[in-house]
Amino acid sequence: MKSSNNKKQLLTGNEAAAEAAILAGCRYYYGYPITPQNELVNHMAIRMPQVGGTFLQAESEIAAIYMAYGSAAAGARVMTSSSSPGISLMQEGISYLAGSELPCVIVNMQRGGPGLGDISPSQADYFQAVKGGGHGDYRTIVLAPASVQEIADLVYDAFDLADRYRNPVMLLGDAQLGQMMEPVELKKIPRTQQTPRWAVTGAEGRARNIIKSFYPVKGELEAFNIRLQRKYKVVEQKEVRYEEVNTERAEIILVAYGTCARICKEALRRISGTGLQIGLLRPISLWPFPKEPLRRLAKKAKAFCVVEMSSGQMLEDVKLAVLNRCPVHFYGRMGGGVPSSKEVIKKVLNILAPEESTLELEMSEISQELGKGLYFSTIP
Amino acid sequence: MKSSNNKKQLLTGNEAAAEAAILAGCRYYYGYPITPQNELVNHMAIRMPQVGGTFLQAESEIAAIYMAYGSAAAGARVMTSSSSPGISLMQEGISYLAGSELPCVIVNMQRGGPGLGDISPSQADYFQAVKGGGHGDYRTIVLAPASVQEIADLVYDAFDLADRYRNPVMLLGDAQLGQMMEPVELKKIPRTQQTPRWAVTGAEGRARNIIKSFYPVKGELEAFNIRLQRKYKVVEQKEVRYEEVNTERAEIILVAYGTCARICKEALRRISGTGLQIGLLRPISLWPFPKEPLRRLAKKAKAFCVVEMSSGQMLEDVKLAVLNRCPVHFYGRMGGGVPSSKEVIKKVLNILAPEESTLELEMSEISQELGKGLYFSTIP
Amino acid sequence: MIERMILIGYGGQGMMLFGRLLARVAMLDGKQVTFFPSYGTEVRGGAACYHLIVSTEEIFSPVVEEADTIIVMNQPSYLKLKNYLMPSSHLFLNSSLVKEAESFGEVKNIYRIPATEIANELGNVVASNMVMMGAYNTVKNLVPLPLFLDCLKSSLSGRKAPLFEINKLALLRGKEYVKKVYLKGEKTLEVSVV
Amino acid sequence: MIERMILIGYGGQGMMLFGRLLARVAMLDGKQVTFFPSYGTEVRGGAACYHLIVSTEEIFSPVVEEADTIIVMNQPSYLKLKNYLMPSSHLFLNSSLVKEAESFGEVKNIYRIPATEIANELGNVVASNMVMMGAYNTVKNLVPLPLFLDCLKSSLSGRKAPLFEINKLALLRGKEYVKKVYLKGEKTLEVSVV
Amino acid sequence: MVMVRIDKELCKGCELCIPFCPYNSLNMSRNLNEYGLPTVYFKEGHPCSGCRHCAVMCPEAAIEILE
Amino acid sequence: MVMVRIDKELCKGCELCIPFCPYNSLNMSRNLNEYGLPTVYFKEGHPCSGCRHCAVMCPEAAIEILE
Amino acid sequence: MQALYRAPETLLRVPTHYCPGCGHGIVQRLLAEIIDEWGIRGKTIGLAPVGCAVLAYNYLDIDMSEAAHGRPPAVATGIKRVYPDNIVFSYQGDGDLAAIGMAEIIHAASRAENITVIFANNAIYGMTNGQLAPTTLLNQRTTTTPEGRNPLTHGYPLRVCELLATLDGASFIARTSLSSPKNVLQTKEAIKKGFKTQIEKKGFSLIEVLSPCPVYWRMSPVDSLKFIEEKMTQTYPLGVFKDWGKKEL
Amino acid sequence: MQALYRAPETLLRVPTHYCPGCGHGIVQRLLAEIIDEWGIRGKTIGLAPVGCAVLAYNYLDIDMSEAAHGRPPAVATGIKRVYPDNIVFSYQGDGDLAAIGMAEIIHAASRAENITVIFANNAIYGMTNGQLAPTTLLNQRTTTTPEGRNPLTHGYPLRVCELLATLDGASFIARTSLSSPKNVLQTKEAIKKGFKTQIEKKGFSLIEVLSPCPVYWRMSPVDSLKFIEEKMTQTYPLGVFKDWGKKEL
Ligand SMILES: Cc1ncc(C[n+]2csc(CCOP(=O)(O)OP(=O)(O)O)c2C)c(N)n1
Ligand SMILES: Cc1ncc(C[n+]2csc(CCOP(=O)(O)OP(=O)(O)O)c2C)c(N)n1
Ligand code: SF4
Ligand code: SF4
Ligand code: SF4
Ligand code: SF4
Ligand code: SF4
Ligand code: SF4
Ligand SMILES: [Mg+2]
Ligand SMILES: [Mg+2]
Repeated sequence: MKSSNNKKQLLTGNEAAAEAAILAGCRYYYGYPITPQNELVNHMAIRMPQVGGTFLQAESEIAAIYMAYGSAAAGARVMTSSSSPGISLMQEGISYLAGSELPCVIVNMQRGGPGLGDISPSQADYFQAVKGGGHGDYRTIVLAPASVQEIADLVYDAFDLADRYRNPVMLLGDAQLGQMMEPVELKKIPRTQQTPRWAVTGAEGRARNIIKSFYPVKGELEAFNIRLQRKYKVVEQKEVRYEEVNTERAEIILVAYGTCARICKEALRRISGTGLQIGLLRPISLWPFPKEPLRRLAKKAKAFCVVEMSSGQMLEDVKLAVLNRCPVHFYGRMGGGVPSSKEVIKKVLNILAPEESTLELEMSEISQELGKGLYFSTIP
Repeated sequence: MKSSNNKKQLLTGNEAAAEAAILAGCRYYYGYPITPQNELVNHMAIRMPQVGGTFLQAESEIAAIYMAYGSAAAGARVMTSSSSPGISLMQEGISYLAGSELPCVIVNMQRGGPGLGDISPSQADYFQAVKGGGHGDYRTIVLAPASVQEIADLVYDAFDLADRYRNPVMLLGDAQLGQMMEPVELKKIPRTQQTPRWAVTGAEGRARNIIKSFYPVKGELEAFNIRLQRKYKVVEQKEVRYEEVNTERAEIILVAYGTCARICKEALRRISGTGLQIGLLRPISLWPFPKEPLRRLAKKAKAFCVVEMSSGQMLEDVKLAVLNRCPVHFYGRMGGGVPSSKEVIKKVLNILAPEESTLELEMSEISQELGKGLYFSTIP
Repeated sequence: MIERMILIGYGGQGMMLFGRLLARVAMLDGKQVTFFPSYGTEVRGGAACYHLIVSTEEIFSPVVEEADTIIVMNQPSYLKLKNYLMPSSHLFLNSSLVKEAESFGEVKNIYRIPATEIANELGNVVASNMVMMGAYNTVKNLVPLPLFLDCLKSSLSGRKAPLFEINKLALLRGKEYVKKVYLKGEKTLEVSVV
Repeated sequence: MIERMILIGYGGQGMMLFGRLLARVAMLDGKQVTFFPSYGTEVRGGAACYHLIVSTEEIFSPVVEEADTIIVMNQPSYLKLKNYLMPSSHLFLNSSLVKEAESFGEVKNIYRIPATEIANELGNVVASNMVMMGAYNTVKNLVPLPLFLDCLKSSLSGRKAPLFEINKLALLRGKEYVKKVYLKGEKTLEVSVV
Repeated sequence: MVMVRIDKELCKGCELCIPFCPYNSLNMSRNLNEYGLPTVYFKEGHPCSGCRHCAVMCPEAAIEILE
Repeated sequence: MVMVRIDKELCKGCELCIPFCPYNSLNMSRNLNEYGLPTVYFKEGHPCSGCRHCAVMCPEAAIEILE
Repeated sequence: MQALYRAPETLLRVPTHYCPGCGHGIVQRLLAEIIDEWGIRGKTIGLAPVGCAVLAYNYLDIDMSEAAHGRPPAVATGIKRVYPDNIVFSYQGDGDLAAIGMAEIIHAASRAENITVIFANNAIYGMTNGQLAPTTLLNQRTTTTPEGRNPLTHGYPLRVCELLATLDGASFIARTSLSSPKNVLQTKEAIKKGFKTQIEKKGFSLIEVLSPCPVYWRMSPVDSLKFIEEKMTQTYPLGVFKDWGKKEL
Repeated sequence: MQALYRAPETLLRVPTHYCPGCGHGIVQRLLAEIIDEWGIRGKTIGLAPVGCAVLAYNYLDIDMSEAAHGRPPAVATGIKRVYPDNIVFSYQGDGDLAAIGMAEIIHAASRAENITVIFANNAIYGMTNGQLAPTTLLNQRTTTTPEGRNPLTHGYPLRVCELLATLDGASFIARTSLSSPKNVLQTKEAIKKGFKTQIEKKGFSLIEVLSPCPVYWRMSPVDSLKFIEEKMTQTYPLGVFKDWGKKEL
């Protein structure tokens, strides 16, 4: 038994998220089963009673997010989790959390969509998470881990961010990250929750507190929105996270998060020694998005290539950051398709061969293969 | 009594939407009350029984969207409507409609958010509507009327688009458009619904039909997604709608939709004769977005200025279309604030005075005024 | 010509009806028109505020930024009107309920109509809106009165039909009052052409 | 070294347990490891497929694109393995259930283990997974057997403790079988170092 | 002696207090408060048993009863 | 004569048909179908009244009863 | 002079936004009275719904939270699980509780969630201008049933107390009305019993209050009370539908 | 030879995805039998839920639609309003119907929506690996109640028939089981009665079927039937809870 792995546990991403939440002082968890995040619910059911916390299986995702709203209003560290369809049902609640400035950690282990779709991994909820699938001008801090260890680390941090900014924080994983087992070390310091002064606790000996998002007096809602936007500016300045791999001399820079980023790293390893100069920028915070690093890299790179398990969602943020400074290519798989490192390499070689068109969404060749000859029923 | 107004009715935008739907052959309406779209629900309650149609007040927005799903699956023209928080609750359902390729018209009369917010006009659900607030890689066709007459015309067209592409279509209005009364002429030809061959009607004398979005066999979901993306490409090629005003010689081009576009037109009228060359591009389809016209205009204009009742959402699509070819400015009001034509003119003059920074989101001065001295509570 | 109006009062004071009616009559009279409510809130009981624009040209912004006419029905509403005033604005106050606390600077055309009292005397407090209509249209001559009365009549159908006479009376009383107190035999003003 | 494995079988055949156990033992043995299920569907009853990577270096992609080892437990699963094959792959088939319909081209290392029959003989059909483990580890020597048995024992606690012996036995039978039929006294293969 | 005080700024003239007074001691005034709503008043000199019916019914808590 | 046919490819060996046979005429075989599941068989020569209990209980509709 | 009746201190002295004669004002006043009488201002946490009572926190001087339309029971659960010894109540209308929030109320009750729900049933959607509620009476006209509620299209009036009383987790379920001083005082007693249920950790309590909405009933406030007595109680009989206390006596 | 029993034609001859001994297979077969016997394949429209029965449309040769988790009653309503003369049924699990879909089922029933609901109660979430359902028995172990269901934390078993029977719009409400051939045949009769209710336009019908999930009950299929007879029917007694037909006789 080698010592380096001594403190490690072999956990699924879902279990690691649960353990990290407990470490971060979260003692309230409300959730509803949905594959591929069931291990999170199931694990919380076992662990919360052990640590004196509350596990409650809600009657729906809507109930879960509003139970979380309640515990957040009461000043407690609280978490909920789901996967794509369930997260769609939480959109009103997330907008309410943002509108009431309540801290809350929400985990989305994305699966293939739209609709019922499938349970295989996907990154097609990027827009929903990052642009805001709910109503109104709000922002959710979105963190995208790429390993089980990072799930643990980011869930822990998510609670701090949520409290610091009184804002919901989403951990955006996928079916693969949620269900994959890897060794994890829970290395951070256990925390206990301090009840903030704005919480509803019973107004014993003090002026009452009110938690609300309703601003019916003309001008108040706009003033509140301005305050929110200022807060978001601060987050954008302070909380950007990303990883760079071999970007120093890279001609082509891959941009990918989560599972896709790992596959890109595999691609980098495969071509190391070939003389090809390929780098990777891995956004860890999807909102705030690492715009500045991309702009910096755009000055020297030849091209970017965004790799996603979607039709090209983060692609838009990359383009917005890079603007016209550099061509931005795309390689995507959809609906449960996971790109392989070979496909990524093929795409990169393709970019280096100059006959290609730039800047437009390009469907993966494999995908085109799959889609070939499909009956296109809908246009008369 | 002048003849030109002879055939006109004085209707609210909400009522006009209802009347146009009936004209388009819609005989099924499911809805749930919420200000500022109550007149639509109330009007349907009166009119549907008169035309032999079904009006049903659902128990919630979720039930409403799934009742609509049912009638769509049965092959009927069907509509539902709500305003921001209610539309958030429909996100799962909209993803299911897109995933099952069901035609359905959804009206969102946007109000101030996030959370409960207020009932005043807003355009802060743009991301939700255009990028997809639900899960997965789907698209909703989004139409943005700017007058009560246009509400009637676009609702009528929305049904055709929904049927043609077997896809949900959203009409994105706001509190002002929904509640405003203007003269309307219902000039299009009344339609009756033809039951499409894919609908569930009882499989009398034919092979059964199945409506679903579940693709559990590996590869099928991806193939389906590719088919969807192809369909969306066709929509992007064929269904872009926009209006241009005075863009020929304009130095600065305003970009605005809906209520904001009308205010921009007012601003244009106010400065006409001053020698200032200002134009307006008004997107009518928000998805597909009029990228090409913007790119064309970017070649000769000095700058763009996006005007929205949001913190800058359509702004991103304008930037994505324009890229670096031309600076893109922004003037926005939030949370129920409606820009005035004077504010727009002031902003334009400001852009023409070169000391300003470009490309970054700029909060309106009035907004800054309002927000001044506000307690920024959340960052310890 | 363009007439940009703000109507503002307590929820129950019939300003919605007043505005809709005026808009409809103007439409039938061949004008362009926009009318919309700009409530403060989702809640009951607050002040209700309506923007009405009547024009011979296409109306772009339906929002009244500077009002040609403002009609104010009660005290809390009175406090909200200042943003819309121009020196040339015509201001109609329901003097039964509005206690003026400040001056209106350069605004010349102020008409104080005891609309609630007049309506009360007629035995229907809600008819105060028609008192104001009578006064307003007499001053600004926006719509032909016979057409207005036609529309008023058809809007009060069925159970409400008996209310027509009292509303008509209220309208005439408003007309008389404003003539007597403010116009004193002058010719009524022409609608300003902008 | 890196060992990239695919385990594939019917839901009830214990491949999940097998994979988790192997992953855990490899971790305790100081290796890097990733293990994940790649079900086809949200539904019951289909083939369950697991990707397991054990490596001395950091593992980037957890997805096995080309497998060093594939273990196939039944007929429907058998049909799904072709994508992962390389000429150098080691293929372990549960020959009790897999009726081979096609050849595997250049693949040399094919081990046909009647795992279900062997397990049935031991009186526990589910232990077929351990028969495969015995055969597999004998050939590829991925983990130290004593450590594996320790972990197996601790994973079968409480009510399940009595199952340890039968599982251990199944493992040994798998080992014996593969030695007898395939290795015939040869030294077992070294794990390939990539 | 029992005194009934009605807060004119809170009273909305709903009249819910009136029918339950055993002495019929409450009445609507024609005075309007600043919202334009009529308010209720205690008929000067009328009896009051302090039964509180009026206060119990008042949605605005506009009624105070003093002894 | 009544004959009971069991579709081996549909049968999942759940045994729900077995206990309700009044003649105890059904039994589990050790043969597995291609999923690796054991299946049920009709004991050759055993009586069958055609009571249909077995078919009524079968979740897979794997049983056919012929006369 | 000494006060025979004085508005409770917990009730803030500001004009409410309710229409004249609205029942919400009465119920809110009762809540404030109980909080004063029992001295529980410091440990009571209230939930305001989305509905005409949305601004309840403007009137009650206690810690309060908003809840989205239909979700007060879920939010209350989230609060109560953090402070099991506080008194947590939700205030809900019939649209809120019986339409969009039906799943949440049933499950809070079935979970025996130790909270008290004040359910103001006015058989209408007040806030959104008078549409059909699940509790609208047969033949009652609303903006969405202009010809009156027809069971063939719009279904039947939903009796919440009868429904919830079938659940094991529901401990105290009662229906009262605001139609007279006697009934108002009974409402107060029922709310007290609800709070007592909670304080003694006996599980879920709900008090349905038949409450006038004169504006959308299109009646005077006084006629509204008659409507409650003569019409509404026919469909919604007053009474206690479940009472843990009874079992114990 | 002539068939004493032959699988119905409406049941497609493909292996199901259900675990061995799962009750869903039995109920689906019964549906196919009725459709065959009555010759109503051409006018029947089914709703498949999200749950283990999600792929029901792979087995029944009729027009079918998917509905999102919990929403079959709403989707069925949308279909039925378009085709009032067709037979529209939804098939739902206990998670689907009694947890997330509680509002929809109550309102469909209260609206007297003329549809038939087949409610497969297996006291567990089968599809997502055996979590607590609203209908899980007290002390029953599930993945989310590893120590057994404790009413203090997880609430009480929810009796759907008893709940819905309080609603005026519900016309036929019955609970049956799959624990024996006799009970299976009674289930079939109850479903027929449900369809009859609908055909005669009498309003809402629901048949709750106590159905085994051997895998997540961690029992053999045969023991599962015993569990239904001995344990489940204690909490969920079989019977007819509401019957318009009775009134008429
Ligand atoms: C998700 C959502 N849907 C709808 C609304 C609009 N809405 C506000 S209050 C209300 C219903 C009010 O009725 P009720 O609950 O009976 O309360 P009341 O006003 O009658 O007291 C509705 C539908 C909303 N705010 N949010
Ligand atoms: C919105 C949403 N939430 C959760 C799920 C995950 N999910 C699928 S089936 C199911 C419950 C299954 O239980 P039940 O309805 O009892 O059916 P069973 O599988 O037991 O037959 C859940 C929670 C989902 N698909 N969608
Ligand atoms: S306290 Fe009783 S007697 Fe006195 S005014 Fe009020 S109702 Fe009348
Ligand atoms: S009950 Fe109260 S608000 Fe109503 S009239 Fe009497 S004092 Fe005024
Ligand atoms: S039909 Fe009856 S007797 Fe014949 S095998 Fe089946 S259960 Fe036994
Ligand atoms: S009931 Fe059917 S599936 Fe089960 S063992 Fe018998 S024949 Fe096989
Ligand atoms: S609308 Fe009805 S419920 Fe709402 S405040 Fe007015 S009277 Fe009360
Ligand atoms: S998990 Fe249970 S309900 Fe689902 S198929 Fe298996 S036995 Fe049936
Ligand atoms: Mg109500
Ligand atoms: Mg179930």
